[in-house]
Amino acid sequence: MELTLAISSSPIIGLNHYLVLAAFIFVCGLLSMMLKRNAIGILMGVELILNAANINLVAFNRFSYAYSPDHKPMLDGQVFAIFVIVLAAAEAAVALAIFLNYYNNFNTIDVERAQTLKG
Amino acid sequence: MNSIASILALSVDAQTVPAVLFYLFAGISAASALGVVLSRNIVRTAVCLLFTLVGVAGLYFLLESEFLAAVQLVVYVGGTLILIVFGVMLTSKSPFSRFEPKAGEVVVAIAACIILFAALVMAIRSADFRPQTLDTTQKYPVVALGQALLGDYLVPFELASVVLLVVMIGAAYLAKSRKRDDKRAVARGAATLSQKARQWS
Amino acid sequence: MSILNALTPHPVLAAAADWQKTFFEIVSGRPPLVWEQVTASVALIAMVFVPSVLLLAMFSIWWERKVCAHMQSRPGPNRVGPIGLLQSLADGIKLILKEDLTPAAADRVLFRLAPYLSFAPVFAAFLALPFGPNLTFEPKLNAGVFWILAVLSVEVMGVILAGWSSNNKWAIYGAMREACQMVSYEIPLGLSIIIGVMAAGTLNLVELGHLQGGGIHTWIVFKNPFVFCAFFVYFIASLASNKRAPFDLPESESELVAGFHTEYSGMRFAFFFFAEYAAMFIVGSIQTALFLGGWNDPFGIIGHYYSQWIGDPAAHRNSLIVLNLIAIAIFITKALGIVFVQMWIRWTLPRPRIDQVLYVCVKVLIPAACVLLLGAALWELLVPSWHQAGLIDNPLPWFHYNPRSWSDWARGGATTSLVVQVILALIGVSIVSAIALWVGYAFITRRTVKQRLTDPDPIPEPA
Amino acid sequence: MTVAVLLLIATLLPLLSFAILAFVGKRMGNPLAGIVGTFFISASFVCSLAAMIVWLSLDVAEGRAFGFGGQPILKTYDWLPGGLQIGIYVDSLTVVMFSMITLVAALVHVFSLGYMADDRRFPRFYTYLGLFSFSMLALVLSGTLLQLFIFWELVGLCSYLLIGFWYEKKTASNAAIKAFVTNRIGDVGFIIGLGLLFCHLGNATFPGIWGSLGNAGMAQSGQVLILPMVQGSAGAAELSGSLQKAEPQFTRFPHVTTTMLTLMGIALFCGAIGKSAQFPLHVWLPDAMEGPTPVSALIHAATMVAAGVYLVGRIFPILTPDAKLFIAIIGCVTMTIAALIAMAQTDIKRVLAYSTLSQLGLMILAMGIGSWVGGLFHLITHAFFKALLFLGAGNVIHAAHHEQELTEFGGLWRKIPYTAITFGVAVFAIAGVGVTVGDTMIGFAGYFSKDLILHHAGAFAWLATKEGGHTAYWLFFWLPTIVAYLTAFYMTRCWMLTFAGRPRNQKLYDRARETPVMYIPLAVLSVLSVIGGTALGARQMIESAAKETNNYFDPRLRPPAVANPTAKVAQPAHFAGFSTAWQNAGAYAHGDTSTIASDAYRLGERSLKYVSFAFVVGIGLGILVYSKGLTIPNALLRVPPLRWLNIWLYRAMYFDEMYAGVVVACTMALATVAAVVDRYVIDALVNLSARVVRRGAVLARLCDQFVLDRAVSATAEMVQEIGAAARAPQTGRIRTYVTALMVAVALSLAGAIIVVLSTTGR
Repeated sequence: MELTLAISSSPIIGLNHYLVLAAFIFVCGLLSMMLKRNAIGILMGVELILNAANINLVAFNRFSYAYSPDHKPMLDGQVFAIFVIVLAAAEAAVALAIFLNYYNNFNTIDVERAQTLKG
Repeated sequence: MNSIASILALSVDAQTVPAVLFYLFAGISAASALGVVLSRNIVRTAVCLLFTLVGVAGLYFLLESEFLAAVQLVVYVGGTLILIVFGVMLTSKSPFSRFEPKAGEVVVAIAACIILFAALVMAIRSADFRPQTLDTTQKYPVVALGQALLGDYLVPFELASVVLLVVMIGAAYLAKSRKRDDKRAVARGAATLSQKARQWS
Repeated sequence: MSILNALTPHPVLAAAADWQKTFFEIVSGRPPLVWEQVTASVALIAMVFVPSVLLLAMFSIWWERKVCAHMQSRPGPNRVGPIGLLQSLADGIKLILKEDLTPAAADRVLFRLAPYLSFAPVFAAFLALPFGPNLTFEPKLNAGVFWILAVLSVEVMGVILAGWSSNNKWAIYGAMREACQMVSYEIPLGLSIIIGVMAAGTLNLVELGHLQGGGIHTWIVFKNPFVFCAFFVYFIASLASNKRAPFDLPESESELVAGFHTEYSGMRFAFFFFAEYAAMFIVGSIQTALFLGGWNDPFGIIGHYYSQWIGDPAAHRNSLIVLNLIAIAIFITKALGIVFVQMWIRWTLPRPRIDQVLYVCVKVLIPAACVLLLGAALWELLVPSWHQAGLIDNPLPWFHYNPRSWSDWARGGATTSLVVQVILALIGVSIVSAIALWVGYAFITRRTVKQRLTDPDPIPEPA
Repeated sequence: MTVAVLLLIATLLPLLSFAILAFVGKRMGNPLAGIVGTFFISASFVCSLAAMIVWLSLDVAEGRAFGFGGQPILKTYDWLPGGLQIGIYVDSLTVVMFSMITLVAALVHVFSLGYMADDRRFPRFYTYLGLFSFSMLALVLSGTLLQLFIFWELVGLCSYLLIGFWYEKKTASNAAIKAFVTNRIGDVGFIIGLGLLFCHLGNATFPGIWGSLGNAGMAQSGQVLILPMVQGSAGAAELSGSLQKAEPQFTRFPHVTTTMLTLMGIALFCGAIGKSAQFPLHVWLPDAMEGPTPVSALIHAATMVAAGVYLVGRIFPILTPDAKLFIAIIGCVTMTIAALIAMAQTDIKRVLAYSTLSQLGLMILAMGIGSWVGGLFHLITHAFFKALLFLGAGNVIHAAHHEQELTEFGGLWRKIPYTAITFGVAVFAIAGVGVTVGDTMIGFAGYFSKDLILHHAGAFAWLATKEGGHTAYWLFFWLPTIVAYLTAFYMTRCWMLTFAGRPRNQKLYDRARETPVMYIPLAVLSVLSVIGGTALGARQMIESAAKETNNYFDPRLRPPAVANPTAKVAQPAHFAGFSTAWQNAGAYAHGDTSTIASDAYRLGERSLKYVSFAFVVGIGLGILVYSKGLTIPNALLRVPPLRWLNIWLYRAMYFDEMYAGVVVACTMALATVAAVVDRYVIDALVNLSARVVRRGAVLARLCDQFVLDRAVSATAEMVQEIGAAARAPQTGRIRTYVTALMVAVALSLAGAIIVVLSTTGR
């Protein structure tokens, strides 16, 4: 009973809940990108941002609950999320390869040192 | 999740269990996302990221997309995250390496992010998305997802596979290109390896 | 799907829920409150589910020691309990009582977290295992096979963290080996599962079980030659992803002391141990559920009676409960059979180098799995089966057709696949029976405990 | 559909063999690579045979009384946007061609195991053979003309590679280049034809083409190309009048004129001229004999060169009578000159090459005079006995250690008896040995197909002259008749000089021997050469294919000319005979027995008596002249006119020299003129402009120094200053950039939301 009381103010979880959560994760990802000096930390920030976007996609897909004229469920949001996940994996692989090269050249993973191209 | 709900709470009314589960998973992912930001040890950051990803997978479950949840776990946790941890292990100079940002940067970044978050929340609250009423009796079968992927989205699907192939080759090439450097670089690499070993021991 | 909808509510679970409510009413004289129900359910899980998994794991540990002892011509554990059955329990008690050491240089938080991270996913995987037609915790899990695979892939994080946080050279090498081995072997593992799923036409484990209810020739492993080969690819890849010998590089004693759990002792070490054996059971269960007919017996008896009784579950509640119990026994027996083969291989084959392990994956298993996938896809496309007959999407034996009737298969336009399935089933049966005969021969000629099966004559027991 | 799948598999198997051999062939070595190649092509043959059996059984299933073949199968897929399609078209002709090609290819593969056994590049040979077999089969399976063209070029490539297989030999590589270049000349015509077809139809499938333009053959002749050439401008006025009257009858595309159709047909036929080595592009085929003999048998006798005939067969319905007349003339000329040249050649392979040319000319002539069935039937039978002849020649050459001159042979039948017998069978087949007793025809394969063509030719000539045409149309009957005599003679000469008589080169004779792997294919082929005319049902299937092709004509467009051949548009008298004769003959071939056509056909039968004894005369004369080796002919050739004739024919009528003289000299002259123009006109202009520019440059320099340089310096300084200012925030730190970006996004988003909220008043 206590449990239900604690959450009784909004018993129905709607779209907005997911969107706010996604916004929060998005902001966290941004913060990681801005504050981490470790290149891999930045990569993790990017992953967080992608996850936030994915939550949005899936939530919108779920709550719009559209059906095509021939009564098939429209799963565009989920499909997009799958593509995002797949491409995120690809991105991580390339990024890590770049980081390894970077580490071999600079002997560090600190992105602050990657300034040799600055104007 | 209905059957789990039936085991867990048997006759609790229909909305409460999803709400509890939502707050559980949302709490896990939000807290560990914050952990990603705050943690200074890169490996702990990765662990926090793991929990975020698992929490998001739980949220996918709540959103009736189990397949996506499984994909999230397999690809993200089983693949991407392991790659990241692998990268961490290969690149950190000491086991618990940390680089600190400057205080000014921290202030600016946090301020920007608070503004951004506030703006986003305001936007979400003021927007009217008109969500449909949920039809929880209906579930999306995986079949429909497969048909969508190999039907309407066939071209992006194939393109994604091509991208993956290119990435595989490209990443292998990038990671291997070191071998064609001069011997000095190889010697330096060996030196760093031995240094690393000394530091760890 | 229509059948699956008819299957809920599960008679067994409903009975359990009724029983829980009645118990409450007897004890407190009123219907239970929400928190009381939640607590009771959690308690049920904690007291029945967790111990049963632990029991399985402990039994497997004991069994492994017995098997290895027999293969090395020694008796194995035989002091604690009858034929040493309680040995694992005794070891467990010992481990609990041991001091919980944390190395000074370790990352304490991660060091403590790692065993749980390794152990918890295994439990989650049990969620989807189809023990019986009505005995699945989440029967409507549409991506059941995939779900188990996904959850198991989280387990590896625990291993990696254990290796990393120990701050020990052996441990980190073990962890890195585990990482690259796991990432590589998940590809053939997933591909071979996809081959099976493609032949079956569903990812739902319960539906998979019903699909294979028509006797041994409807088991998916015999569906076509490609699935038959994929079965073996899956088995090899599952050995590697479970870090079982000969792919136990992450914990190879002779090189890395104990690999990633070098620094662990006491209960935390036990957690890794339990996780490994539970995971062995899980991969064996996937193989059982996906390839080897799940809970069904080779003659299709269970499927037949289930299809008759489920029409009126209330009238046949007790029969259904008995049937489910038999099903659970069959399922666990099959899974343990696979586990036995894993053990057998562990104590037979030597361990390769890490580059050889990766060579096997990248240059042998993945191409083989790709070719098999292509072949299976072409098979689905070219060979007429029930799918293409235009009758029902994925017809279930006994429900939609009689799997023993030639005319039903012919009506479905699937005579070709029937012939292929019967031939493959005969091949499979003859392989298994050859092994069984070999072992039987050994028993008859008294090559029981102390002799190798291939010895020319039984070595006389010393008086 | 089963047939299509089987044929597809049959097509892809050689490709698989090619792929395997291309990658690991070298590692397999000799003879494993050959065995692999042979295995795949044999599998392909089995598939083709199965397809044929299924095809025939389909026919039974459809309840037709042994009409040879099911319904034609057409499957197309969109390949590129813009209507480009690829696809397969299967009818009885396709099925027959598949069986023939795969059988001959398989036998050649087997034969090569022996013939090429000592070769260094043995695996590569099989690689090329695999590629060739694939291309040839795909060509036959093609559903559209564009696709056919693609594989057409691919077989050309294989031909090039295989002619030049022994590229160390200068003659071989030259011959390869010659073949390739000569084919390109023909292909230019093909491409032009394709372009014309695309302009009007898009890339249509064969049935699409037939349905749209299929009644081109019903146009009245003499309206276009040939008429102005013969009649001069007098016919032009009449021409324009008749064109307008005639157009709407036979095409639903008003913008496709008869002229266009004729041009299109002739242009497409140019491809066949190149590939089937017709006059005037015939010169490459004799030189192509520099390639290995199995290649000559497979590519340059049985299959690839016949692709031209196949092409004409496929585009046949859209050919106008004028185009057909052109085709007939080309075929006739080729046939005659090749037969004449063949009599004087002394290289065994060259004799066979010219014989091939002659037979191809005969097929082309048959197509030109409307004997669709006859031409394609002769293609099949000719493939059997010509492959047999070439493989036999290969055996002789192999036995003689690569000696090819007939003058060096003699008496070889004692050493290589199987080859001698099978070669003899082939000689009988190509000479058309056979008799007609009542309604029963007994004979070798060539007898049936030649008989069919000559029968048709006789009927055709009779009809053409009866309708008031020129008596020159009788040449279309008489020339093939004469060539039939010549063929029998020179083939007998070839056999006699090789196998009979006394050995002329004792050393060569002593070393000669033969091996089973090489004469077993000969035995198979000789059986086919004997029974190929009747027992295999090839003719019936081709007849059925003719009906199937005919069925694709749009029935609405079918003019009344077929039913009533006397109704015709006013036209010049000289050409009246040709078109009507063709139509009537065509009508008979398509099963119309009620009209004047059948009378003509019966009359054509009468003409056959002139040719019935060609083989007796030819072979008898051959045996007589060459019975004592070279003694009698050498005596004969001492007579001056005969000697000159012999030299003229031996040098292949000086075609090569003529081309060298005319074409090369013209090119050189043109080049000289161009060089002169270049040196004295263009160079002068260039120098002049250079001088002008130099004068102008002085002015420009002044302007440059005092105006532009200043401006440029000022700009550069400005840019430098701006750059210095802009450089400051470019820290090179990625995080700074991210932060800056995000601050901007946050501020602008917040601003936007505040603005929106304040304006909407919420």
